Amino acid sequence: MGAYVLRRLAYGVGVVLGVLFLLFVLFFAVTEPEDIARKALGDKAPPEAVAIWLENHGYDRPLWPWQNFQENLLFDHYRKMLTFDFGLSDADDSPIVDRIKAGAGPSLSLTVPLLVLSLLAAIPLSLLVAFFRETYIDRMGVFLCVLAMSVSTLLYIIGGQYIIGKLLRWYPISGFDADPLLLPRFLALPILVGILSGIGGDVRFYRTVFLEESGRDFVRTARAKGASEPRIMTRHVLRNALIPILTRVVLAIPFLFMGSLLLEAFFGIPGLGSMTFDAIQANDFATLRTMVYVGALLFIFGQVATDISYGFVDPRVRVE
Amino acid sequence: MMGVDAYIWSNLMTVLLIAGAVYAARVVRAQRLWREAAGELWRRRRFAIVVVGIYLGIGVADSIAWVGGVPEDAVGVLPNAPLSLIDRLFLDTREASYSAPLASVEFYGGKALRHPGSHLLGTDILGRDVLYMVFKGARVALLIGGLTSLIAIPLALLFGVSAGYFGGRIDDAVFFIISTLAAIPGLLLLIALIMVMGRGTVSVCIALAVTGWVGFCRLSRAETLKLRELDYIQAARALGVSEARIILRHILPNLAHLIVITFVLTFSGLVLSEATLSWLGIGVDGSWGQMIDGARDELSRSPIVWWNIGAAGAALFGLILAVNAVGDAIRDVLDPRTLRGSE
Amino acid sequence: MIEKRRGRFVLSRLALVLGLLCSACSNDPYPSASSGEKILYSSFTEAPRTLDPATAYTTVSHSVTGAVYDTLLKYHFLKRPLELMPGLAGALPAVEDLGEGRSRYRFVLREGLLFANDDCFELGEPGARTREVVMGDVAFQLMRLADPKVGSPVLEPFSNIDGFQEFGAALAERRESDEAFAARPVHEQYAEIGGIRGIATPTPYTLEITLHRPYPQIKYWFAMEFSTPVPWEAVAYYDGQDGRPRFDDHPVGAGPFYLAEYDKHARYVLEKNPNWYGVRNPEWRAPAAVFPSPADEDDVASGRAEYAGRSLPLIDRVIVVREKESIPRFNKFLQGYYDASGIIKESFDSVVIEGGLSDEMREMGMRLGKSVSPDVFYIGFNFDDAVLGRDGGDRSRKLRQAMSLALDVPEFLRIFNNGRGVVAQSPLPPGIYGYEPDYANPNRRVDVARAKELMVEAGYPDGVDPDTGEALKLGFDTANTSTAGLNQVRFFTNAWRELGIDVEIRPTNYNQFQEKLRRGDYQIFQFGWVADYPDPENFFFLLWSKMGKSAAGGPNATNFMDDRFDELFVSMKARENGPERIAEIREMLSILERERPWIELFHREDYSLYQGWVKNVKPMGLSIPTYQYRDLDPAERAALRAAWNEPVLWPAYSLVFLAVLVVLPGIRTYLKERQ
Amino acid sequence: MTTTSETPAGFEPLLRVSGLRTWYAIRQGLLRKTVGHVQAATDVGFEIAPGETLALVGESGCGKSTVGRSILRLESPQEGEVVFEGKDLLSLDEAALRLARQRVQIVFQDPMASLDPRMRIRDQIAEGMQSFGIGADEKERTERVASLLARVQLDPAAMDRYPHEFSGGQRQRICIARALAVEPRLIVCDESVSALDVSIQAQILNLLRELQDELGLSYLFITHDLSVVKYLAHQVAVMYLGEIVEQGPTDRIFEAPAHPYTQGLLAAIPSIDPDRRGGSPPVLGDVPSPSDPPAGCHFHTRCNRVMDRCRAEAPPLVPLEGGASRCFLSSGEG
Amino acid sequence: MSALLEVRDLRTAFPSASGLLPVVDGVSFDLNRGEVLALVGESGSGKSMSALSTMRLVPKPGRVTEGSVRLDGTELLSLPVTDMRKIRGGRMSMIFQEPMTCLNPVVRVGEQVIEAIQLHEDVSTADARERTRELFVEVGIPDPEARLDAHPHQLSGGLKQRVMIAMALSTRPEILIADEPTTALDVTVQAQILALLRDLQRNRNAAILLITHDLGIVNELADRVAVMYAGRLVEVADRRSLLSDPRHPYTQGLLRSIPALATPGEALPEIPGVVPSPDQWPAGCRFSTRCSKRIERCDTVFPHESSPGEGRRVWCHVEDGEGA
Repeated sequence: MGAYVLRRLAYGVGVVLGVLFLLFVLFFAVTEPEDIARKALGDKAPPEAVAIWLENHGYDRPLWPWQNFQENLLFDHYRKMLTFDFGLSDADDSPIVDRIKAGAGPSLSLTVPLLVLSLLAAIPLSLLVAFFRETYIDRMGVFLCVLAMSVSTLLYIIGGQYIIGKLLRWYPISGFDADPLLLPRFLALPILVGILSGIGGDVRFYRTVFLEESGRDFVRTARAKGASEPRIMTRHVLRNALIPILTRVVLAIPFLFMGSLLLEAFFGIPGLGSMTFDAIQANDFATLRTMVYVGALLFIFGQVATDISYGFVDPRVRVE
Repeated sequence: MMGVDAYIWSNLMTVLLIAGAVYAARVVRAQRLWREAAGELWRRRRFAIVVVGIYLGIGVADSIAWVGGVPEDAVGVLPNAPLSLIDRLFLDTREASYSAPLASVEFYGGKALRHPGSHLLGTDILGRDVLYMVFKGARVALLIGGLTSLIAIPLALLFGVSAGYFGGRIDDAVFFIISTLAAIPGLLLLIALIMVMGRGTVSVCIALAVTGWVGFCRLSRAETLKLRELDYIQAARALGVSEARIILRHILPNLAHLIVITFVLTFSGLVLSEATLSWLGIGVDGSWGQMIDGARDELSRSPIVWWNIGAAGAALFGLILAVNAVGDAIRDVLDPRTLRGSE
Repeated sequence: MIEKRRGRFVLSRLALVLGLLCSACSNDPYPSASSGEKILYSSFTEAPRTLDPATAYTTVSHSVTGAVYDTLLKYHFLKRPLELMPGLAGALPAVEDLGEGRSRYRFVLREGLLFANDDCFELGEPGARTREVVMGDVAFQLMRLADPKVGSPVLEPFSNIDGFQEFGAALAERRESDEAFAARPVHEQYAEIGGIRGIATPTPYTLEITLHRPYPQIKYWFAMEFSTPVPWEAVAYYDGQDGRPRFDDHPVGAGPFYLAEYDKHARYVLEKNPNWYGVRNPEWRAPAAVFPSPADEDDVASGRAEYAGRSLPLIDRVIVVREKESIPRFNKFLQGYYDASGIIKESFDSVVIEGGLSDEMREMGMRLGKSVSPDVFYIGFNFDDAVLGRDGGDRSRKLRQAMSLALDVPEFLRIFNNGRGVVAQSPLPPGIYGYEPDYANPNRRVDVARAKELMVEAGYPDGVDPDTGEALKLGFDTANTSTAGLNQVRFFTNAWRELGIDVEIRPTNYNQFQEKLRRGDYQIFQFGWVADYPDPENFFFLLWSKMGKSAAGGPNATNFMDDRFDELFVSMKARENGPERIAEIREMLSILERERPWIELFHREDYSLYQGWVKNVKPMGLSIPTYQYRDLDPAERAALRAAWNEPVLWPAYSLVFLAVLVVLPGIRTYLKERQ
Repeated sequence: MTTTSETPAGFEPLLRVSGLRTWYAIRQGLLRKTVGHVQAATDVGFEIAPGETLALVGESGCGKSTVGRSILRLESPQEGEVVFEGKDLLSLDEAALRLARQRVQIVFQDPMASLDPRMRIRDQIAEGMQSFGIGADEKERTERVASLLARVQLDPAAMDRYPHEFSGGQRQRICIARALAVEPRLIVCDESVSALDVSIQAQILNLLRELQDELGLSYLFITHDLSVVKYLAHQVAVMYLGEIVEQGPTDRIFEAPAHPYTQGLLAAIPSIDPDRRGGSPPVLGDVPSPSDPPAGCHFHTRCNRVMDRCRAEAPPLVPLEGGASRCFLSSGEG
Repeated sequence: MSALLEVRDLRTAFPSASGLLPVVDGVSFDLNRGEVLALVGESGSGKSMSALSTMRLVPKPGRVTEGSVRLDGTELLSLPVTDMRKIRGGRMSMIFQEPMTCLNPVVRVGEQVIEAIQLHEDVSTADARERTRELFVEVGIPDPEARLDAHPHQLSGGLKQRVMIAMALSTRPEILIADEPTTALDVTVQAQILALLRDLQRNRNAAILLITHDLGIVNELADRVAVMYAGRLVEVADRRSLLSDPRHPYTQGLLRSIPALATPGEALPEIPGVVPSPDQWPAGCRFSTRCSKRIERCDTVFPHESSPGEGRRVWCHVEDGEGA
């Protein structure tokens, strides 16, 4: 088990290095740091200020090790990213780490309940639909799923804000406050919208998984034992369906991360997604690069964690 | 695009695509398995197929353009501008919004954002006919889904199949590339690529292809790994069939159903992602996503301006729903389990 | 049995979630406990880049720095056009002509002013929470402006101060050569270099500024935070080390408010500064610390006159929340959660009818504020371009004139700006010296027929380029790639299409656009300029050849070069307002009329909505916050908010009902089937 | 190894396998170090004369299929020789191997998995001909396909159908036709009749026998079902955990099995003689893992005649009359 | 005395494009207490579906369309679902062909047996576990204490089948339905399992409905045999008389085509043709398309049941004629 975890981690590290190289090519080799400086400092900034800015941000060095082995951006990029020294934002010179720290809380307060509630909504619904397979509930459920999947997330957000926020006045249209009394009311609408926009795909996927699992021989065995249908669904089918569910949930982690980009930006939640959105708007490459990196790290970590947790969920996965 | 000759490229591409479609139709007709699947599909989802067909028809009609044949007194139309079939349908001498068959109000003459007036679906903030814009958007949507797939699928197949079939170093390399690309959250990668490549239809398609490539490559690799171990591949090797021929004649045809299913299902995903990109200001010109993004602010006008966003949203929704419905049916129809027969 | 327990567990979970949702069912974004304090709620869109008064140069930054830092001079709150009056200085500066274009300005500071309480003052004197403001703090800030490391964007105007540039150069040189020096706190470095030659503080309360060339506009800069007193302690203390914030994010000033809370990406809170002289010494009746007397009828009509003579500030706290999207912002304003809002164009029709408020808004007690901002939006031609620029001579001139005549700006404003805005005839907006309301630019009206004639004269009949036999092809570069932005550009290209010119829109991202500007690889572009101070010089310099983009990397992106214009500009710049200045301005405008480096589009007109409970709103145009003049009625606010925000709950009930309706028959059929 | 009585002395066997070893590495740890092997086949050797059938018998996991695939180099054996018509197949390069494969064909167990579900059967049968240049043109090949189908007792008109339109037995006939299409000398039948019903199995067995008589084919008949062996095979080799434990002429194996495992295997077949039923199971326990076979004689954990020596020492292959046995008892040393 | 399980005229069908396709088409048999009845047939004969139909476990969308299944006089097909659940795994239990897929792979095997016990009896987990351990001993699982906590993939096929048997016996059922219990196992293991089943049946005096295609297994285990072909019974007899004196041409063919019985050197007697699929079932005798003794009537009329001897039933025109 130990060796397996180690190997999995080692591969994860390899992927991280690969991601970093890709980022380097995208953000350094292809873009001009001077443009970023100009954008950050404004048109009125004198050339000296630009030069100082470039120096402060470390963009005044050559790109590749063969140009200058001691001082080059490639090694620097790797060194800084791997030590989580993300440097300063290109847009406002604030340390990116501080913003990540400040943004993680709001982001998590949105994405974690969103993930959990999505699962809590999607899994029982899909169990229900799978349980009523071949009845009109099933057919209607699938049709509603396809319907729900065919609507753009944008429309969900716009519609949610307009109908629930403006017309019905249930929740604030947007905003955020970490105060535990106020937090639920700010999060209610984005979470509702988030669940709604994802539930179609989720239910359809889980339904397929459950149907597949409920066609297996051991389900017939359980039935022959005299287990009731709900018990079969929850104890036997659900437990075996955990692997595809787990995989999807992990895949959903970066999706949450970017899904929250839309939600956070639209609903004014000052989280990581919002931060990414700001970075896009402000051409803040340093922050964007960091966010991509952090997103990738989260994903890789999640993947490694899933692979390892497979061993707990599924005894068949031989964790040598 | 290529400056002056953009419309020629578009024509060429359309002709090529139509030729490709005709060829595909012939292949389907020639092979009984495919023919039966197509028949079954038509039986199950007649309505959805017709809807997709209408969108396709609009897209094609908007892709074939030529210069000339414009009345001398047409306002606001450059004499040498290439106009597509759709443009010509909406061309009228009385106004520049080309929305003549359905409108009598002048371009900037009346108030913008009027509904319904003499425009069937009203006008937008520039006084353009919304129906016309919806029609124009069909081509963009098809282009996003189609062009992206045309870029992504062959590449994914090339990498995925060779990784799965030959294994070893090739597989390791491809798998590493896949893992690396997959590790980056898709939307962020998209944004980064577009920010670096610059805005534009082609670069959006390429960025979408790069991000969409991963899943498809992974899928074809996994499926090839499975197929490669099957007895009939072993039998073909025992029969002295060359590796290239095994891939072409045995692996690819058995991936075909996956290609079709994935193509149809990713198509809708791509069109929806473009809407998101439009909101971020890096979408494709003239897309429904841009229409929605541009019109979303109009919702707070009073009286509410709903037809603009409604039309774009409905057009998008109609296409995606139809494609999803067809995709669902295709998945059932092409299920290889039906070919496994009764044992 | 196990199943039942599980079922109960799930049910209780469900009830918990539902309960949470219901308890959260309120759209009030603020904590409910609202004391009798006067709190103003406002919003901002983009995070401020910096709060350092030496570099802050955006409206959002100024909304904080303007409240936290006070300046030697202030603008009169009610008088229009804007008029300077004494602020921290007891009087307007005395000017002394030293000959050879040199002049000396003498400012006198009030005595007994204090900075806001802050930890940083420990550095100067252990245990101190504040200290007195002296002119040395202004001098220190002026030296910071000159410091290349600070990177102030306003070096150019202050370079008129004798020895300003030399100080910066000496500083940079010394730092380069002496590492020990570079490591010392900046105020010690400045002292070591010996300060700026043209700045002297003969007493702690006097400041003498010597200009080595005429620049009467310098006084305006003393009404801006660039020249505010800054305590060296704050700069030294807030260095971003050991958990201390950076000075960028922690302003310490002598203004009416202090920054009590600051999360630049989410919200900030301004609190009344007890150390401000208006609060501490109301008996001074200092002009900038009491509410001014009414200046026009509107001040009387709107009740502002009643406030005359009251001590400032009138409110206790300002809470400003980030709101990126305009729709939610406006909707929350309509729900009463913001006290003021700009009117987004989409809601304009419902809010403003024929220049006044709609009945609905009036019923809600809203008020409307209007002001023309000192700015200009324009389309520019690149004079380095072969087709459009100076090399094309008369032909290009006619082409530019034709293109100028084709644009219907009122229509543009109607479509994109709800008709808000003043059609620009020249670069000068209303309220700026030299603006003449009657002036009509002959090449700035809409005259498509004349434009077509000019096209023929220019050698492009019907827009056809004789060289190619096809429509003349031009390119319009824009970095605003939003849908709305592209629509606006499309408006222009459609208009030019009437002339037969095929203008291609080239959307680029900001970087590519900058790159294009630097390379000179562009033909037509669109820009806007917002004035720093109310003087024509601040507009004309945008066309001064010394500011040329290709020549000097300056803001003159047209690369316009006209010797007579330059000559007039230099002379006009140095002159005090008067008939000669007007004459020079008129001649400059006539050159622009003919040469058309710009197609002037419009000057923005800001309409703002205010809740009925907000008093004393009179926008000043320049980004000068006026929180200290604002007043409000919290009780009225609380009552109206409650009335406006009753949630509509019946759809929730009907949804639940519907769900039951759908699921029940399904369960029934299933159970039947099982039997 | 040994020549059979049917084969005239001095006649070169069609296939001679000797010392064949095919092990799969088990990799573990951070650096994917090889920590052990699945010992699928160890030191396997046998001969097949022209026109003869050798049955390779054993329970699942004994390595019999690996041996079959190794002969065609569908697996990569580490050691040994597979001499077919005088050439060592294991040392051939790709091109030569391709040519050699024309003479050796394989028929698999699962008739569905061994046919491409998306190819008409005419194309599948013609594919091998095409790759070996049999048949001048399309038409000739089609004719040949038709005659092959007729030969395996299928309607030639069915050649345009797809595999899923046939029953299991018919699919197996198609597989045989496909193998026959390239005119092989040896067909490896890898559990070719195990998945079929008794009545169908009989048909296929008869077909295989007829083909052998007619075309002089040799079979390597891999199976776990001893009753089939008796009907078809001339020679039998019994495998247990990667090793051949006994080998000999079919009659001798059935009448006088020498190895305890062979004895147990025979006794375990349920009899259909109504007068003979019951009796205790002849071999107890399960087959040990091939990645960790027991020391000494691999069979000692389940053998009812186990001796101390068996646990420590691996018995050699002892020649017997017309064959060999890997047991101390056979050498009379017990 | 009436039979423990009476199946009468059972019909099970699956919907298809061309309407309901029967897979079991009018099957009747009795299973007496303490008796082993073998249901024999090739694949597609409907023997497994018949067994599943008695337990009401026909996979969707198939369903029992007609007939009656009585357990001790209680009609099972119309029993409420909750009552039927008590019978499944209680009075009747079942073991299947593929022990590797029939056990839930993520649940420890002991737990699965304990679940079966607790579903029917209100016993504590500790008691159920103890009983499971005893059952494991009884079915011959070595080291039962450790095996209780094993996951299915850690057990060999033979052990898994033993666990399945333990699970099926855990509630002391009156009827055990064994659907091809040894098909997936090796010969040596098959012999062990057959011996085990035989011992258990003797010790517990349970009735077994054995589904198999292998006449050897029939001989090893069964008391009576019912031969099925294409959804119908063709012959029912006691073991000895069926094996030594088969009456129906299909049974005869089946016996003859066993290679072990063949004379070496001679062609194996085969049944020509293939089992017809349900949509191609002939109107008359189902076997008529492959029968060597076919007469004209066979094509159109399905033969009646005839009783050529005590406890024997044959459905064949030719046999009927001969017997008459």
